[in-house]
Amino acid sequence: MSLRERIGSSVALLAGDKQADRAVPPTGFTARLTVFTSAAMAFLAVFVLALSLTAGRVADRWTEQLAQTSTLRISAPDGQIDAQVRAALRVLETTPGVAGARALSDEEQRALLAPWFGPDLPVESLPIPRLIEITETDGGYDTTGLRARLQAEVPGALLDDHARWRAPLVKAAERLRALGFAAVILIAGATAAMITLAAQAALAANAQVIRVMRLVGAKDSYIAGAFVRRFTLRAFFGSTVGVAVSGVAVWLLPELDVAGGILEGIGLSGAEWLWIAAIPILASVVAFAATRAAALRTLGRHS
Amino acid sequence: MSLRERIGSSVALLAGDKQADRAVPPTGFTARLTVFTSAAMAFLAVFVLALSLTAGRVADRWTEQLAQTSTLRISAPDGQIDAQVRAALRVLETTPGVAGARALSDEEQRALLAPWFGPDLPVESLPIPRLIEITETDGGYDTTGLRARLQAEVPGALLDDHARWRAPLVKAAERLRALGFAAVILIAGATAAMITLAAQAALAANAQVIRVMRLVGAKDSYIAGAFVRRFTLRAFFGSTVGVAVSGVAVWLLPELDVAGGILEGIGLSGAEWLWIAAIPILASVVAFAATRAAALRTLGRHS
Amino acid sequence: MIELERAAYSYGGGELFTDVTLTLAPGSFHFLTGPSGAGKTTLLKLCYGELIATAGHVRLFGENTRKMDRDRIAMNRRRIGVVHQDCQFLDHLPISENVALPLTVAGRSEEADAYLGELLAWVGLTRQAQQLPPELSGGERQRAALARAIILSPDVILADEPTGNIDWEMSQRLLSLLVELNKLGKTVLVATHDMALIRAAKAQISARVLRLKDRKIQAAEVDL
Amino acid sequence: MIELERAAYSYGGGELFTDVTLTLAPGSFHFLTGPSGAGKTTLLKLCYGELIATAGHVRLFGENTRKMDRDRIAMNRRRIGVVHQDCQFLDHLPISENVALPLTVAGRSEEADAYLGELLAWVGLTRQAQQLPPELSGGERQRAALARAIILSPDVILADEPTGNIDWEMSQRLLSLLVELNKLGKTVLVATHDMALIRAAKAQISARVLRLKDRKIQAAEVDL
Ligand SMILES: Nc1ncnc2c1ncn2[C@@H]1O[C@H](COP(=O)(O)OP(=O)(O)OP(=O)(O)O)[C@@H](O)[C@H]1O
Ligand SMILES: Nc1ncnc2c1ncn2[C@@H]1O[C@H](COP(=O)(O)OP(=O)(O)OP(=O)(O)O)[C@@H](O)[C@H]1O
Ligand SMILES: [Mg+2]
Ligand SMILES: [Mg+2]
Repeated sequence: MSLRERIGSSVALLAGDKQADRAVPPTGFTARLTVFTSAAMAFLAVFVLALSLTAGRVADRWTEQLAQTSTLRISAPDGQIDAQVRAALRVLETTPGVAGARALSDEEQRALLAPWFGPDLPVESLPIPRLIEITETDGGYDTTGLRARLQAEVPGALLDDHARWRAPLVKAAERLRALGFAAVILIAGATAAMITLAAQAALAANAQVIRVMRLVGAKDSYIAGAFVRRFTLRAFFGSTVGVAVSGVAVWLLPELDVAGGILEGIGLSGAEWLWIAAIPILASVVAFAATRAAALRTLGRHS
Repeated sequence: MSLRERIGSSVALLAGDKQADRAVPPTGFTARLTVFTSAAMAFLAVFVLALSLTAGRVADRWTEQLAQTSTLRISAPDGQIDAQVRAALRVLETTPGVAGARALSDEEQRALLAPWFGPDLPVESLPIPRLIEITETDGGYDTTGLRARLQAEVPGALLDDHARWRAPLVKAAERLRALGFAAVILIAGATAAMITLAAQAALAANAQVIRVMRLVGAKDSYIAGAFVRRFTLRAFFGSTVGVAVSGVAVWLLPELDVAGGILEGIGLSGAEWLWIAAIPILASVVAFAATRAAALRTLGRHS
Repeated sequence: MIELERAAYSYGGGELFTDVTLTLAPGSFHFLTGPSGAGKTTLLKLCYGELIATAGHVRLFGENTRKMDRDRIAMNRRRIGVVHQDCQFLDHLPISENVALPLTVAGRSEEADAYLGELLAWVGLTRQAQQLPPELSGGERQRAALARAIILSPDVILADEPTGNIDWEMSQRLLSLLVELNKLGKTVLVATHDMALIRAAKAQISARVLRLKDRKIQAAEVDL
Repeated sequence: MIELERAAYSYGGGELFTDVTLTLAPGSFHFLTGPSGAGKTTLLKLCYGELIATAGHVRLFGENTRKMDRDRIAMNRRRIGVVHQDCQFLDHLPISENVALPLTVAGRSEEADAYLGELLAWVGLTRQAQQLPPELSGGERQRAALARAIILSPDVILADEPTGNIDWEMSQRLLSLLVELNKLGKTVLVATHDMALIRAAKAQISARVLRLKDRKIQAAEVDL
C-alpha cells in the first residue's frame, strides 16, 4: 500500500458510517477505562512536561548567565598594577578559548563590593586588586596552561574560575529536563500500551459481535473501523479533558520568578502551550494505530 | 459485619482455593492490562516520589542554612568603629526576633572577601566596614523597626537582610515537594480507578462464567473470590515489578552533591526506601478493595 | 419437592402466565410442552430460583424462594440439576472439568474420578472429554449439559429442551438415562417440543404431560 | 451454486469426513441428516467459507474458497443466508435491527422498511421486534436467525438445525417459508434431525435427503 493510499484508507476508516458504529456495543467498562486512562495519562504528561520544560529553561538561563565567565585578579604594588593589567590582557588575547577579556572599571568593582562594605568604599585609594572579566568560548580555555603562562608573564595575576562552581547546577537542571522528557516518553509508551490492551480487551469481549458481523458478510475493514473510531474518539476525548484540566491547573500555579533567576516558576510559556495542545492529537494517533493493529490482528485470528 | 469478621472474611477470600481460581479464564487482555498498569503506575509513583522527597530535603536544608541569617554592616571613622559595634550589639540583644548576634572576626571577613580580592587583603589596615551576623528566631524580626532604632543609636549601621532573597527558593522547593505528593496521590487514584475499571471489564467479559457458576450452585463469595485473588495478585505482581525497576533506576542515578548544597542528587535515602517498598502493598490493597466491590456489585446485578 | 402456588410471572409487559399451581412430587416425571414463547423456560427458571414469581409462591424443598437469600438459593441449586436451553460452559476448561464443575463447587471434586468416566461414556462424550466446549458440536454440548446436570446426583432434574439438537437414537439414550434416574427416586421435569420423545417415555414410565398455553397450564394427555 | 469435490475436513485429529462430492444446483432443496457429531455443521461451514477444506475443493458460485481472500468471502456471504446452530446476535441491538443487519452491512438499510415488518410477522416476532436478543425465548431466537438469513434474498440458504427449539406448528410455518423461497429459485440446504419435518417437506417439494455417517455422505431416501 502506498503512503497516499494508507492515509486515504485511514481517513476513510475514521470517517466511517453511523450504521457500522452501532454494531459495537456503545458503552462498557473498557470504554470508560480508555477515556479515563487517556485523561489521567494526559494530565500526568502535562504535569511532567511543565516540570521538564521549566527545568530546561532554568538550565538555559543558568548556562547563559554563568557558565562562560571567569575572573582574573591582579594584585601588585600601586605603581605596577596598570602595567600588569595590560600584560594580562595581552596574554588573554592570544589564549585560545578566550572570547574576550576586559578590566572592570572602578564603578563595577565598587558595585561588586557594595554588599559587603557599603557603596562608599574608596576603591581608588585602596590597595585592592584589579579584576579582569574573561568571557570564554564554547569550548573554554585550558585552565592549567593559562595559569602557567600567567605565572611567567604576570606574576601578580591569579585566575579564579569561580563561576564554574555553578556548572553542576546547570548539569542538574539539564538532568532534570532529561528525566522529565524520559518520563513523558514513558507516559506516552504506557498510554499506548494501556490503550492497546484496552482495545484488545474490548475486542476479546466482543468476539460475538465480530462473529455475527462476519456471518452477515461484513468486511474486515468495516468491523475494524467501528472499533477504531470508537477508541480513537475515546482517546481524543479523554486526553483532551486531561490536558484541559491540567493545563488550567498549571496555568493557575502562582508565578514564581526569583530575582536571582536561579529558579523560575513551574509553568509554561508561549510556544510550550503548543506542545501541550499536541498531546490529544498524539494520543488519538496512538489510539488509532494501536486499535487498528489490534483489530486487524484479532479479525485475522477469527479465521 | 464487625471489623474482625470483615478482616477474617477478607483473609479467607485471599487464601481461597485452587479449584475456584480455575473457574476464571487464566489470562486475557484485562490480565495483562492490570499487570502492566500496576507496573507503569508504580514506576511513575517511585519516580515522582523520589523527585518529591529530594525536593523536600533540599527545602529543609536551604531553610536551615539560609533563611535565618542577615548581616549588619557598620562603617565609621577608624576610632569610632568599635564603640558603634558594641552599641549595635546592645540594640540587637534587646530586639525581639533576634536570636543572636556577633561581630565577624578579621579572618572571617577576609575569607568572605577572598573570592574577589584574594586571601592577602589587608583587612586591618583598610577602612572597611565591620560585619555583624544576625541569627533570627523562627518568627524573624521587624526589619523596619530595627532599621529605625539603629538609625537613631548607631548612625554608621546598615542592615542587609540579603539572605532573605533565598526564601523564595525554599518556597519553590517546598512547592515542588507538595506538587510531587499531589502527583503521587493522583497516580494512586488513577491506578485505583484503572484497576477497578479493568476488574469491571473482566467481570463484564466473563458474564458467562458468572452465569455458569451460579447455575451449578456456587455462592457469590466463591465466584467473587476467584476474581479478587486474580486481580490482587496481578496488581501486587505488576507494582512489585514496577517498583523494582524504578528503584534500581533511581538507585543508579549518579550522586550529585554540589558543594554549595543548593541542589542535591535526585534519589532516595534510608527510610525513604520504605515508602517505596510500601507501594506494592498499597497497590494490592487498592486492587483487593476495588475488585471486591466491583465483583459483589456485578454479582448482585446478575439477579 | 417443588411447589408452585398460583404463581405468575411477567417480564414487565403483560403476564406470561398466571395462576399456575403445580406440584412436582418426589419421584414424579413431568413433561412440559407448549408453543415457542409460551413461557416454558421462564417456568423452569422459577423452579430453580433464577427468577422470583411476580405473584403467588414458589417453594423449593418447602422453602419459599422469595424469602431465600442468594447463598441459600446457591445451596438449593446443588440439589437441582438444570439443563439450560442454551447450554453454557466455562469455555476455557475441557468438557471433563465442565461436567465435574458442580462437584468442584460443592467441594467434592475427589468424587469426580469414580463417576465421571462412566457418565461421559453414557452420553457418548468419552472421545471429546478433553476438548473445549466451543469445539463441540451442538448436540454434544447438549449431552454435556445433561451430564453436568446429573453429576451431583440431584434430587430434582430440570431439563429445558435437552434433545433439540440430538438425533433420535441418542435422544432415546438420554431419555432412558432420565428414566433410570427417575426410577431411583429423582424428580424429573423436561420441557420439550418433541412429541415422539414424549410418546417414547410414556411407553416406559408413567409421565404426566403439562401444556403451557394461553397463559395457563393444563394436563395434555389428549393430543398424543 | 455450491460444489464440493472430494472435500475432506479434519480439526487436527482424524478426518471428520472424506471424499465428499456434492453439488447444490440452483433451485435445489437438500436436507442433511446424520448422528450428532457426524460433521453436519462442519460441512455447512465449508459451504459458506468459514472453514476451508483440508483436502479437495469447495467452489462457491464457481470460485474456489481456498483462493478467495477474506474480503471476497465476505462479499460471497451476502449471497448466502446462514442460520447458525447456536444463533448469535448483537445483544445490544433490538431484534428488528439484528434481522436487518445484513442489509445494513451491505449498505442497503433503506430497503429494510419495506420488507422487515412482513418478514417478522411471518416468523411470529412482530411483538418481539423491539426486544433485545437475550430477552427472547430459544425458539424465538431461532426464528429471528432464519429471518436474518433470508432478508437479503440470498441465492443460497444454509440452515443448521433451524427448528430444534420450535414447536410443530411453527416448524411447519418456517418450512413453508423455505419451500416458498425454493420455488422462487433459491437453493436451500437444511441440516436437521427432525424426520417429521423432512417427511412434511417431501410432501410439498422434491427434496433430496443426504445422510452424513461414518465419514461418508449418502443419499438416504430409504429410512423415511
Ligand atoms: N428477559 C426478558 N425480558 C423480556 N421478555 C422476555 C425475557 N425473557 C423472555 N421473554 C419473553 O417471554 C416469553 C417467554 O419466554 P420463554 O423463554 O419462557 O419461552 P419458552 O416457552 O421457553 O419458548 P421456547 O420454546 O421458544 O424456548 C417470550 O415471548 C420472550 O420474548
Ligand atoms: N473447533 C473444533 N475443534 C476440534 N473438534 C471440533 C471442533 N468443532 C467440532 N469438532 C468436532 O467435530 C465433530 C463434528 O462437529 P459438528 O459440529 O460438525 O457436528 P454436527 O454434525 O453438526 O453435530 P450436531 O448434530 O450435534 O450439531 C464433533 O465430534 C466435534 O467434537
Ligand atoms: Mg425455552
Ligand atoms: Mg451441528
